[in-house]
Amino acid sequence: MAWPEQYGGKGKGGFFTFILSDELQYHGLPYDSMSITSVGSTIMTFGSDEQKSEWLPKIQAGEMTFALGYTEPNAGTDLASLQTRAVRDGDEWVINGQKIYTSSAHVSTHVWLAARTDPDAPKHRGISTFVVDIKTPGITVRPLWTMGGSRTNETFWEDVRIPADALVGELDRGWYQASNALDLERVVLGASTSRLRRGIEEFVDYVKAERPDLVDDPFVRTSVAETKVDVEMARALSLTCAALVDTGMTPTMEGAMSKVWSSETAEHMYSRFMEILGPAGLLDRDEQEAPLEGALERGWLASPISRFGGGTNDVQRRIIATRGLGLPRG
Amino acid sequence: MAWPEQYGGKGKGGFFTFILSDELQYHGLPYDSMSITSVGSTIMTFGSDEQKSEWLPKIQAGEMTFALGYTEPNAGTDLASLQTRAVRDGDEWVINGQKIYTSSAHVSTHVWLAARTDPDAPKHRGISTFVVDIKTPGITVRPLWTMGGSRTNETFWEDVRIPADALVGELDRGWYQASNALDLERVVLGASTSRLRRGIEEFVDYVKAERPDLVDDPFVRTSVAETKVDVEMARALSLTCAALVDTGMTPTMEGAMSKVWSSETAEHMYSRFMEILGPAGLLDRDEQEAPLEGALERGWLASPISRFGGGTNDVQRRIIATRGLGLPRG
Amino acid sequence: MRPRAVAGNKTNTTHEGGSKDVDLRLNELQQLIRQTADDFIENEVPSSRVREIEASGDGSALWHQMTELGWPGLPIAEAYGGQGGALTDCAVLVDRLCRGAVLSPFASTVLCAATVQAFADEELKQRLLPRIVQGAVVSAAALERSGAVHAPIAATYANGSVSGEKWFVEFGESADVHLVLAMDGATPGIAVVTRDQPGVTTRPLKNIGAMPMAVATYANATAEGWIAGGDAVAYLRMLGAALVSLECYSYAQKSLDMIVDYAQMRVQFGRPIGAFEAVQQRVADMAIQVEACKFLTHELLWNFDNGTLDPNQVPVVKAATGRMIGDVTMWSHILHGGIGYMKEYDLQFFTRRGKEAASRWGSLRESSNAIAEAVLA
Amino acid sequence: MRPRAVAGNKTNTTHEGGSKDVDLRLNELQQLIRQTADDFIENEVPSSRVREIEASGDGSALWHQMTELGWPGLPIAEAYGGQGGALTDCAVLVDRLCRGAVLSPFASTVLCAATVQAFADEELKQRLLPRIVQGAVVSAAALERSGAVHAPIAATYANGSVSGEKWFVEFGESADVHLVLAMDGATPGIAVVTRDQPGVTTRPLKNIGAMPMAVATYANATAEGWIAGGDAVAYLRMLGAALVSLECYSYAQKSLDMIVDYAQMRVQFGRPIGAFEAVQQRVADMAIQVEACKFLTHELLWNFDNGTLDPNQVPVVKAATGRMIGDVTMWSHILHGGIGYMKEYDLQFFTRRGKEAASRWGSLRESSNAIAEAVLA
Repeated sequence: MAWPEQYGGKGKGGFFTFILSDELQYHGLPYDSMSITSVGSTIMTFGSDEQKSEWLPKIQAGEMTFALGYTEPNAGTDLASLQTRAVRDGDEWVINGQKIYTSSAHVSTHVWLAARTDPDAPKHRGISTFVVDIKTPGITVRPLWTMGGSRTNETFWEDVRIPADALVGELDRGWYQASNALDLERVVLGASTSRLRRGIEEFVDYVKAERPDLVDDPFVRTSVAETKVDVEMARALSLTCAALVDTGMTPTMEGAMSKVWSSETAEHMYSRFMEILGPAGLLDRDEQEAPLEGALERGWLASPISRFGGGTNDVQRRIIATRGLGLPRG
Repeated sequence: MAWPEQYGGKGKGGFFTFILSDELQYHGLPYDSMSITSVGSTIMTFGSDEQKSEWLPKIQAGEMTFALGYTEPNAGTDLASLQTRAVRDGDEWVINGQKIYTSSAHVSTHVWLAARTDPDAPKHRGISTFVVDIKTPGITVRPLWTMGGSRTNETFWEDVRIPADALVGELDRGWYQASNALDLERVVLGASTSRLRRGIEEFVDYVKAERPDLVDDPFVRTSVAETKVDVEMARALSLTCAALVDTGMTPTMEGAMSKVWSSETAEHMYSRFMEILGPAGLLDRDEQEAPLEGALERGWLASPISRFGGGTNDVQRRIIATRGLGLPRG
Repeated sequence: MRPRAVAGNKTNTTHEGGSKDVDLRLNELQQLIRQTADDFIENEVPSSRVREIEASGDGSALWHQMTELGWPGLPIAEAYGGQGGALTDCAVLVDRLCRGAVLSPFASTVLCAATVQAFADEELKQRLLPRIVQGAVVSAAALERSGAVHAPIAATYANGSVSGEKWFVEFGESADVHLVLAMDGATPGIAVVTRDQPGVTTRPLKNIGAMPMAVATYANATAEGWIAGGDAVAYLRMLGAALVSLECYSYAQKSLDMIVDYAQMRVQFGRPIGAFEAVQQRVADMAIQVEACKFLTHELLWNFDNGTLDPNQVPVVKAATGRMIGDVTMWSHILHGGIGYMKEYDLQFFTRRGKEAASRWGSLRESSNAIAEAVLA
Repeated sequence: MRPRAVAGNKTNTTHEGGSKDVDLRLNELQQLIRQTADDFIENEVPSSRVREIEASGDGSALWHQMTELGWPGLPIAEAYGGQGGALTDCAVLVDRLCRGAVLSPFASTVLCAATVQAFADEELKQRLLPRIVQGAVVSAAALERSGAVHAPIAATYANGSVSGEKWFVEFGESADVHLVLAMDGATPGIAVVTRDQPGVTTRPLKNIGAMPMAVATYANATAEGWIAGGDAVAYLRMLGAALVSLECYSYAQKSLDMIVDYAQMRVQFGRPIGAFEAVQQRVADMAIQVEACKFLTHELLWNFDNGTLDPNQVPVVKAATGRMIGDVTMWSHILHGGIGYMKEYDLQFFTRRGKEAASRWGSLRESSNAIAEAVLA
């Protein structure tokens, strides 16, 4: 754990977090990176002492888990146009609105909610962040099924009443806090390069065991080499981020680079491996004969999420060019 | 010749022009496509009867050849900001200004000049097109050498006096006429797919004769196959243009597609082939041992011209998206 | 119907052949086909019905409707009760069906009917083709376990019966007739096998694109005909690749059209997303590839129709479309964002079907190697 | 000086090794090297001098100046008169020289000195290393006619003399000493050969990057030393690839920096071109690749320094940088437009030098095949 020891962490640096998360993912173990890295770190930075001492140990222990409540039907990449309202009423906040792609809402204990607290302020201002128990009356969770077979949700918020101290950080400054969380989220998204590494290894093992005729195939050899280079570049970018986190910096540009490259590499890898196997690579994960239990088909169908999610890759490229390299904003 | 028979052509369609130009290029013969296709066609469309009957036969006979005088130091992709002035003085126009990348000015008989005739009009208006004899007093041609070893020029225009009837088409409408010529030029640029086709064949012949050890190399096989697909796609796009020209349409979108794809394919092809040969592929065209007499090194170094020239490829992509597919202008 | 034949070993560039006169514009018959197809799909095959058929795996009622429209007869000569359409005519229908995400054995029908028509003896044609016109589903059992198109054929044909196992047989469970690639001693050929007999068993194979596929086992199954010779086998394989290349193009075109429409409507940061240069660049890159593949796939079928086919061009077109389709459909997803990724949105049909089409009748691996073989020969 | 050794056959992923502690920040020594280099290049090697040296092919005066600054001694241990810098220290200087487009035998010096230091016997080290510190140019004669790094070695070593021919010898015509890869019977090794002797003849090979290269012929040339063993040969080849990968990164970084600067200044359509989204996307794609290669090249040298080298990582880094450099420099050209294509503008240096670096010490073809060999082993 990269958290300071006072909150139950081990005081290790970014490199350690990276390697831990990477190893857990490599072995297919869950690492609730969203809750721990993004939300946990934001609470650590912006939360009150009470919030920190109450929530952080629970997050650490896995008793509190979060779904991200940012996106709305008309506020996707353009997060700042969100419409969900939070109105103060005595000792409570009253929430009304709708969120979409609240991905783990059906399995989380809480929502990390961004809502508009000042409707008259300019877009980026007047947004605040709240921690909301998913079981609070007035929240309806409706499933949305994706092409990749995974479930996400729409959540409807109707006169949802939460206590005043559910507000995290400064009133109306939620967008800036969210940006911070997103920067961290990108590092985590980009850091999952062990999945890529493992993707190559498992495919190669499959080929050697089940399709030895392909080992000397020119297209296979070139594709595997190209993928290996892509994956090593992804590893380099995520380690660059980890090194920066280690020095106490937020790797805004490098996180964006890492997220773009590793998400696009994933798509290319699964696609290439499917192209190698032909019709066998098309088999549904439920078919007994599906190579690697359908990991290629599943991986490929899941690949768009990390390219358009967490801020689309083209927005990441803009961040790289403007915030990273100093080109003028368009 | 795709020109109507009355101007000395053979009345053949776009397909015929494509195939002729393609075959000539395949065999490395000169085909002065810029003069014949762009300038000739524009004169045919916008010129007066006198201009047509005087100039077209000479162009056809190769007695009149053109350098394009569009670009200026501060008007590259943004052609409409050109500053060179043409002022009417009695029966003459007086030209002052500076042009850059007037590529064949040192070997052409004339310049196809775009100059500002109304300084108060909005950018795109107030530009007119002239045919100027390169030997007119006041024109200075200064060589500029390129990375690829080829020569281009800066031309300086100081009180250059040309007759009133050097104006082609309507006064102040030159930008629109130039757009037409550029559309055609792109078709021609994109049409040079025989060079690509020949590029593969010559490389393969070289490998078979001089480097038989590479014939079964996985990287070589995959690279050659990929290049072949790229080149066939280039051929498809240029034939699509030719088919449209045949039906009397100007293939604005398709010409842009063809230009983008074939120019980028050229770079990839030369680059890949150099990567196959290693240090041998680096040898200067003057070295006796240079593979293919340095065609790879030369082709690669020359490849940027067609990517940023004739309207950069990213501008072409904008044309495809907006004029072709109807997306809103930004 | 125009003749279809494979040209000799014409390794020269195709545009020096007949394809220089290829014309992508639709003729009157083709315009009619297109209009009929679009009307039918709009009225009879809304995406709700596509979903139903995908869920149940049963498209027989739809095929019955398509038969009533006479579509199975399109590729079949008038002498056998068909309409004598060329492959380029059939291509119009394949294209519209793909854009509607319609799962039907029409392409399979074109493939099998064209092969039988070009290579079977008259007696077999007389017996089989009118059945197809009347709606019998016919499917090609052409692949081994590996899925490689050019793998050695393992099934055997002897004394009028077939034994062996075939994989990835499209519509193999519901088809009335299988065209089974088999070896008669050292001679390859195509056995015509009625599915509904004790010697034939099938089991389904679910896959990414939801096209019904099967593993078919033939245990001394009776063949009612035998089309001998490597030419017929090669033709079937090449036409299979050509048709599935066309499908890739059609799925990509639809996927491109969808993002072009959506980009004009979806507003972010106060502008339609299509007004952003970054989006325009991506869309342009998609469109360039789609346009090139449009020409290549149509040219290829045109050359089939005109007896000017260069066999070496087949893997080139297959690779071009196979390489393009995944890239284009994925970009459509990326630009759509969340909504395009939802199962209730139609985009996913084209993504899944397209990826499937890319791997059928020759993976990118096989095509790439075949191209290298030809170019470096 | 820190130890340099090749780790055993460590095929596992590198980040489980020592590289998890790799630190890209410059230490004090490195900051000093960087500042000294930048000052020197700014004052002594303006691009006009780079052009002169490129035209004349004679960089001896410049090398003399660099020697006076003590640079050849950077990779050499204090015991031999050097400064005992690590490869990661030398990398700082290589990087700055590349960004200045300076043609000098510094990288060649690092390569040869490090190899000699790691593998020669003490007597040879005592004799050779101090000469290098004093400015003797030393170059590796490692390649055959094909230019492939891993081709069988054709030159022979016997009884203290060398015979054979080597190609693409960097600074081969002006070098004082050649390290010639040769076979002593079945044992590969490195012969140390003084160039200025009757048995050695050279002729120049002009190339795209203008680095002075030569064909060198050894006819019973006297060798003053012999470093026996495949380990030394492997080390030389791997370190050659590592250093030239670093060069690729540096040329790319400079090419990227140039377009970032230019894009802020150049106005088209009333805005700096860097404000256009399309330009931003391209620049971002360049930067992503450059950044990844920065880490990979530095990590690789760091692993050389720390004895944690995974030999399988060498072709990976070589391929990553070799693939990236042409793409990045070409995009810099495209975004610059006409001005960047003129010979009088400096961008062309990085394009030509970069493409050259990409093909030295292992083409993309060789690297790709080596990676496949390792991964599929």
